[in-house]
Amino acid sequence: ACGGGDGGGTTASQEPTGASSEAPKDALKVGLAFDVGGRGDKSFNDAAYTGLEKAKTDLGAEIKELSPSADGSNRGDLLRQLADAGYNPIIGVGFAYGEDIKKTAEEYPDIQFAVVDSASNAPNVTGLLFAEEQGSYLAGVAAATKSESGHVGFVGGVESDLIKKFEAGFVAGVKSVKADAKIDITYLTPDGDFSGFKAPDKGKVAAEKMYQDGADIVYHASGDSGLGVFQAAAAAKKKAIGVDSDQRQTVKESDLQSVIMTSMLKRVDVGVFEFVKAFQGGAKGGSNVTYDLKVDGVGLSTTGGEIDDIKDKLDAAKQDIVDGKITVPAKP
Amino acid sequence: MTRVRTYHLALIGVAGLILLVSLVRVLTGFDDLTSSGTVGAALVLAVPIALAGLGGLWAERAGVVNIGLEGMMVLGTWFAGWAGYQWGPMAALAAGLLGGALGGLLHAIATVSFGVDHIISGVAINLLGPGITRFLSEVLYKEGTPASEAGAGITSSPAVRGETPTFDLPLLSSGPDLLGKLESTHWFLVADVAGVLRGLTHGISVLVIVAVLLLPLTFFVLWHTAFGLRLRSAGENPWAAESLGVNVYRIKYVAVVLSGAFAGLGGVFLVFFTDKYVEGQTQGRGFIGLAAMIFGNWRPGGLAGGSALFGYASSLQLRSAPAVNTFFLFGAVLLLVYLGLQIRRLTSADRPVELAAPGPRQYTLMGLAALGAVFLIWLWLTIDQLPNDFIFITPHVLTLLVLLVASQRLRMPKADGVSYRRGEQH
Amino acid sequence: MSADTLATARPAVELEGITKRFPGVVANHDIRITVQPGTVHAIVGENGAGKSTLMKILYGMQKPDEGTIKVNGTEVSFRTPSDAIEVGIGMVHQHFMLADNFTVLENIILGAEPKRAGRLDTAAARKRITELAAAHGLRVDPDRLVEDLGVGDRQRVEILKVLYRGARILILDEPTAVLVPQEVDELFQNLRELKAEGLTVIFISHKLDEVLGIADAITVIRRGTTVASVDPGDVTARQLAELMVGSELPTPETRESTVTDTVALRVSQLTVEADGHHALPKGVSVGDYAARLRSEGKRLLLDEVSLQVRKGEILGIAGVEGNGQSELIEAIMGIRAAHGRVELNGRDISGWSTLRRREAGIGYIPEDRHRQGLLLEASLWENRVLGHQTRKPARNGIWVDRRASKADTQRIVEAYDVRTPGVDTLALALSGGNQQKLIVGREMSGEPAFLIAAHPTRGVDVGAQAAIWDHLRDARAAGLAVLLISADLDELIGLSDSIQVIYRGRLVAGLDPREITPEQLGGYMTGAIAGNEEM
Amino acid sequence: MPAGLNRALLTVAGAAVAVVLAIAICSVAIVVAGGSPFDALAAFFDFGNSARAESNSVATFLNRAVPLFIAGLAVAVGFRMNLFNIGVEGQYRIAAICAAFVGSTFTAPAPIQIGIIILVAAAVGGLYALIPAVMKVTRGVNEVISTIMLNYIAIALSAYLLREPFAGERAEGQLNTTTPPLPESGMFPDLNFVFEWFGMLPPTRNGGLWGFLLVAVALGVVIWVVLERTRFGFTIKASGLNSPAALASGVNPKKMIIAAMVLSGAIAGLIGLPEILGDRGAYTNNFTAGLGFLGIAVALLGRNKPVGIAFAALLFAFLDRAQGALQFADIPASVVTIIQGAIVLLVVVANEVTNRVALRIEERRAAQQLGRNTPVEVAA
Ligand SMILES: Nc1ncnc2c1ncn2[C@@H]1O[C@H](COP(=O)(O)OP(=O)(O)OP(=O)(O)O)[C@@H](O)[C@H]1O
Ligand SMILES: Nc1ncnc2c1ncn2[C@@H]1O[C@H](COP(=O)(O)OP(=O)(O)OP(=O)(O)O)[C@@H](O)[C@H]1O
Ligand SMILES: [Mg+2]
Ligand SMILES: [Mg+2]
Repeated sequence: ACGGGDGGGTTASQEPTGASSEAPKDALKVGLAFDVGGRGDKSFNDAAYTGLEKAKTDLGAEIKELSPSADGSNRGDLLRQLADAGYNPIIGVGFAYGEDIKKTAEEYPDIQFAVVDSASNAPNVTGLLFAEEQGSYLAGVAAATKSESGHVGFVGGVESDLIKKFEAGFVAGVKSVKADAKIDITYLTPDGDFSGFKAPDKGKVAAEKMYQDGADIVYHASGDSGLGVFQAAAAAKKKAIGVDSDQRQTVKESDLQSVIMTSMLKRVDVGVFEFVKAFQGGAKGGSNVTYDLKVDGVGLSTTGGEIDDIKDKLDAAKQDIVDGKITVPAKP
Repeated sequence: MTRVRTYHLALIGVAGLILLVSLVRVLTGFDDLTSSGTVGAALVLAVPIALAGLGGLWAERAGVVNIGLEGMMVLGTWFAGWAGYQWGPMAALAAGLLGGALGGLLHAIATVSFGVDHIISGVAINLLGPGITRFLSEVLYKEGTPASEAGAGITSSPAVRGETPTFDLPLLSSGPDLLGKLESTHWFLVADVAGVLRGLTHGISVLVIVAVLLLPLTFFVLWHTAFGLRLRSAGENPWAAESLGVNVYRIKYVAVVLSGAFAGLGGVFLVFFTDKYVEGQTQGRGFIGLAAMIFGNWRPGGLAGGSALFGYASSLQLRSAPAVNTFFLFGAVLLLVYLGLQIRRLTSADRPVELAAPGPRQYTLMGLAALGAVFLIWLWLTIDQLPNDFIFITPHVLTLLVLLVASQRLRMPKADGVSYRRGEQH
Repeated sequence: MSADTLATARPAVELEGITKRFPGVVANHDIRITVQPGTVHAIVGENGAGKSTLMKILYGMQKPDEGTIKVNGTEVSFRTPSDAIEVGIGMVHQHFMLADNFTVLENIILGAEPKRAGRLDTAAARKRITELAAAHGLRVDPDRLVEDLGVGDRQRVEILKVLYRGARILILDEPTAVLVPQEVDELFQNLRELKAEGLTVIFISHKLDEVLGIADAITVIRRGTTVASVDPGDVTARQLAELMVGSELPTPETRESTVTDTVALRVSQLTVEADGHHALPKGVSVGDYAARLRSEGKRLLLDEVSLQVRKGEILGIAGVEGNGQSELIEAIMGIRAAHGRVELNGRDISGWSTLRRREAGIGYIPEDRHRQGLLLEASLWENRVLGHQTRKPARNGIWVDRRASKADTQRIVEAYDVRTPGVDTLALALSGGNQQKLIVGREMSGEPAFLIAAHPTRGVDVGAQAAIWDHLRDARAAGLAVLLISADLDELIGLSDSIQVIYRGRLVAGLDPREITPEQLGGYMTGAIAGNEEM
Repeated sequence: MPAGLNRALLTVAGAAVAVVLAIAICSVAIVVAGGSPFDALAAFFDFGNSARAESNSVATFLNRAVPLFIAGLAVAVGFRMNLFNIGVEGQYRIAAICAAFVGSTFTAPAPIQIGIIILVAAAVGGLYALIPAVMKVTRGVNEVISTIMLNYIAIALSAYLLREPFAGERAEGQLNTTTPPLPESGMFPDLNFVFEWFGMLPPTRNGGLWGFLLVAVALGVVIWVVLERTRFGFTIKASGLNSPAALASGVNPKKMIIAAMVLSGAIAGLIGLPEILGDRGAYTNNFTAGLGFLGIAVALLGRNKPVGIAFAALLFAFLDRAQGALQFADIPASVVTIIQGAIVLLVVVANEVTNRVALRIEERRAAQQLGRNTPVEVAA
């Protein structure tokens, strides 16, 4: 059950209370637990942190963020430690928190939780979902329109369902423009081996092959491995599409910036901030908030102006999706 | 004389292999099997493995088992990234070497001076490497630091400044690119040889050249210099070396520190290839390098073979997953060749006595080979694309298969892993 | 050279007041020895008397706690062997110090490598080694791997190593322990030549007649200290022995024959291939198969060996090491795959596992106690269990019966006079002789029907030696069949009821120990005397 | 036995010194990082400031120790025989997914359900370990290489199984791939009541303190008995200490390699169960990985003996638990890994030193009792 728009439910008069009674009732203490990699990954953990920081400056929240151990075995414990320390609300970043949030939420019914990339599974849990397939669809449209060879590529980091959403949307987008387009798809590691997000060398080799075979635009959803995709693009003097944040801005190397035609934005920061704001307004969990094209929770970046010329086409595609004329598949 | 013979055999083997691959390529139409792109990528993927393996080789030839290569490699990547973004590639190279060497030094202190079990020390270094680098990143790359402004995050360094030069074979691999032209003809055998040669000579980074040269250099130093003789003696019988006035401790220290430096160099290579340090980018290559070294019977040539095999399979898997299917055909052909040889041997008149009457074991083997060939051909005909999960493990499965088939006359240095103490005989 | 002229005046080596303590043991205590240049100086003493330690001190491998060393009149202080090598001292160790996987050449030049333009100059080294070998009559092939060499060859490599470094003072620590008389003669001939060239030799041996034959001067060490310096002309072997141990030298004399008619062990056509075991072709007999292998020039480690040992008999196998003895015993034990047949008390046991053979009553005293006989880092009682883990008293169902094992170990310790603080002591804390006694005791327990005794007294001192001999004789009298393999020919002749000579994997002669001398035996062993080829 | 006691005391003292040194080294790092080592130390012992936080922390700590302990046992069984089973990592992964799947396909009374799951896990782990064992025995393939390769293969294989044949239903919007959930009878009862014995608040969560702890303890005892008291254990020890001697004494090395490897793999198969039976109720794609490698460190730190491994596992778990607390104190959590690495290294160095001292003492004792240390008076 996807809730739409700004998940502000009915305002409840009852104020949220932390587990620890020491916390003053009006203080806003927001806890956030990152996914493996933690803060400073220049990717979606950092995006979440941006939202958290905004909550601090704009809403005056007291914030605490924790990173899990390298094997991610202590996700649940981090949530409990935040809860025990009186933080409310608490946000888990990444679908891997789904199960842990559910359990913790049952143990701490007075605390509000949110989980990024996973659906709500308890009355006090808000699911912050992103329609990656929709954003990827636009990326596909952009790629297909811009491609001269009619051959594009997709590099996925880990062959998990999350990344497959990107693939599905992208493929649908490309096909919507050029039904006969050739799309190369490569994943770097199997599901469960998350090293595919940290393997720029593999990303480079995979993308190199696509460019050699005539692809001229490659879209990646592979975390740090995308760096290799950009390098392959730069070497082949072709283009790539970034992911999650506006990589033309976050990537510092100027030669790589110029190959990033656009990036598929996933506004985790918006999701986090809006959730905290809604919480302050008294919102309760139990439902999902989907950040899709309608609310600009996903979209394409325009830095560099390389897709300005096809803006109309992209807008039209976006409108069709928002209107429900096109349903983008979430599975390949 | 025997060396000449093995060398010839190796050449014949390579030629036969190319012929076979070429045949399979023409039969299946997967040009990527021998394309210059595949070979080039294979080279690049093989180099860090070979460097880690070289690290293992140096240490184990001197009698110290080094399972900590992975940790040393991690140190190499971090220091290369850290120095590289500030002072350019040369500094990255120096720092990476030093980082790895530091890991090696730690290993040497523990194993040589304190006589700690080599495996334990290596395991500890594998814990320490990632721990220390993560810690350093958390301190030096955290938000607000200059590094962070330059593009660092906790999981990555800023990009290395400056370019590492690359190299092409004039005429053949660049400019007119004659090899490239030959390759695109897709002629049987000709295109394959051209592809392999072009892959080995086109757009090669200097570091690849350095790394590749290190293999013969290692062979020369270890087998043709006095220092090498002493080093190997420390791995074969340190007490004998000691009794002849060789300073075994010093030799072992040098070897293990160098071993770390080689692993570090492997790390530097990874950093250069992707332009920056990325946490976790070594991806277990230290272990794979160790495996390649054992695979290669503690010798540089064998190590090169092991890492090449692994690099090639990884390259093919990343570049052209469907081509992996051709390995079924390839395996079937090999099995048929084996069967043919066996049958010829059995029917020939002047067979050696001990093979005179094949036992049930031999018949079973031949039966299995025939069955296997049929099964593989069936797989090849019916499967059009393996699930990705199986494609990912191509290099690993291939390594296991080669090990199973190849004769196992591995000989490790006799005193490898033995904790040696001066004045205490075995 | 002035050093040479000086050397005639001054002693080559003077050791004064050397004391060396190991934890709990004083290995050397106030040792004084003067070695004149150009002589062969023998040092004798019991096991553990401290001879090797003293020599290691002289060679810079160990540091003395007290005392001074003078070489050619100058006081020296060695930190490492290289310091000793520098002043012209070379040492051949009691246990070979060779890297098996290296060639002879590599072993010789290690540490003193000739170089040209940074490379090993193997050509120059080969030339030099060939010259040296020719000059001293030490035949070796520089390019062979040491692991393929027999003990005699290895000994020569060791001596060449020393000569290659230009040593003027040679230390030979028990060089003859593994050699047959002919090889010993050859070695002594070499030593005399070296002496004639003005070199000084320090020579250690347990074999007193050898010592008397070669030495110009003798120093006796007992329990770490010098007891006497004597002239070989003035003493007999017995007197020397008395000086060493304070008791008379025991000899392995068998008393009346106890041989019965019952065959305990019968071995027929035992054949071991050199390049890996192959299954016997169907319908081909071992004899035909071996003949075919021979005709193809294939090497056989064991070539149709047939023998039988009767109850109450000790059958001695004589042979230079490396002629198939190890293969023979390993094949009988089932450790090594072989063609042919092994019968124990009439039952064919060829297909049995080692464990089953042991359970059926084969005892095994291995040649190398550290390699095959003991768990050095385990306690004595656990070593008692080893090899008996499936039998009483060690076994109790799936459990190891600790109490019974300990009790039985205590029995062995008492019966065999194993000097140990207790049965929980780790085996490595025992001296070699005591370790050997424990092994003998273990292998004799459980009343074996047949015992393989390989070098049962190797490196064991005279006292322990006599005790082990007594135990073997007693067991024989009680009906035990023994296959005895020994490099000590006196022992072999003294203990055996009959002797077989093994040469290049074949039994070449059956001899009567009552009628043979060690010299004759050595002749058969080296192939100098042709055998009477299987009786 | 005084000699043994002596040695044990020395070992403990050495280990204590090593831990202190490791902490000192990390303190330096923390100071360099601008933190206070005292804060860090406090964080390690800061189990939270409410009763609930405390019991949660204790549960976390013990729950972490359980799989580490089992992993250490698995590795140790191989290491005792000088078999380097680097493949524990792959073995437990394959075993976990198979056991979770099989457990979800039927419903039986709890003891049977759980018993079958445990059996399946052990069998699958043992079978997976059989591969390198057979390769070693028949073809002489070095187990280090084969187990490293099989680890990667296990990862891919389990990814495939999880996606295709073993995939379970998923809720809308859930991106985790999991096997079908275990029935209620497949969940191991928790030990939360134990907290009351100590006057603590039991954790509110289900499965707060994993009941599998009891299985682990029992397993430890069984392994100890097997290794130290049985004939099988004796042959393993003998093969590890001196394989030629073991061979000569009738131990079949091939059988032993297979037996030890399979036993090691069977134990490895259980590593994933505490998490599955105590917490997740299924195998998911974010199943805790890397325990096999940590197990190597734990086993070596515990000197391949069950009691030592228990201590090592508790120590590692204690340090791991502090990851959150350290971050609350604004200290990089990676110091935990550094301390772990440093402790492993320093403890073995200390072991080495104390071992030598102990050996010397034993030799002296032996020599004294034999009266060998007095040179005889001799009349020359
Ligand atoms: N490294 C050592 N550590 C401790 N004790 C030692 C060491 N080396 C020798 N010893 C002790 O010194 C004594 C003398 O040993 P050494 O090897 O010199 O005897 P040996 O006279 O050469 O005996 P053998 O005739 O058996 O060769 C030994 O009994 C032993 O107790
Ligand atoms: N390297 C060593 N380290 C420690 N102790 C040693 C060493 N070598 C010898 N010993 C000690 O010396 C004693 C016996 O030594 P040694 O081996 O010289 O006896 P042995 O009778 O000469 O036996 P073998 O003939 O086997 O050499 C034992 O107490 C042993 O612990
Ligand atoms: Mg000795
Ligand atoms: Mg000696």
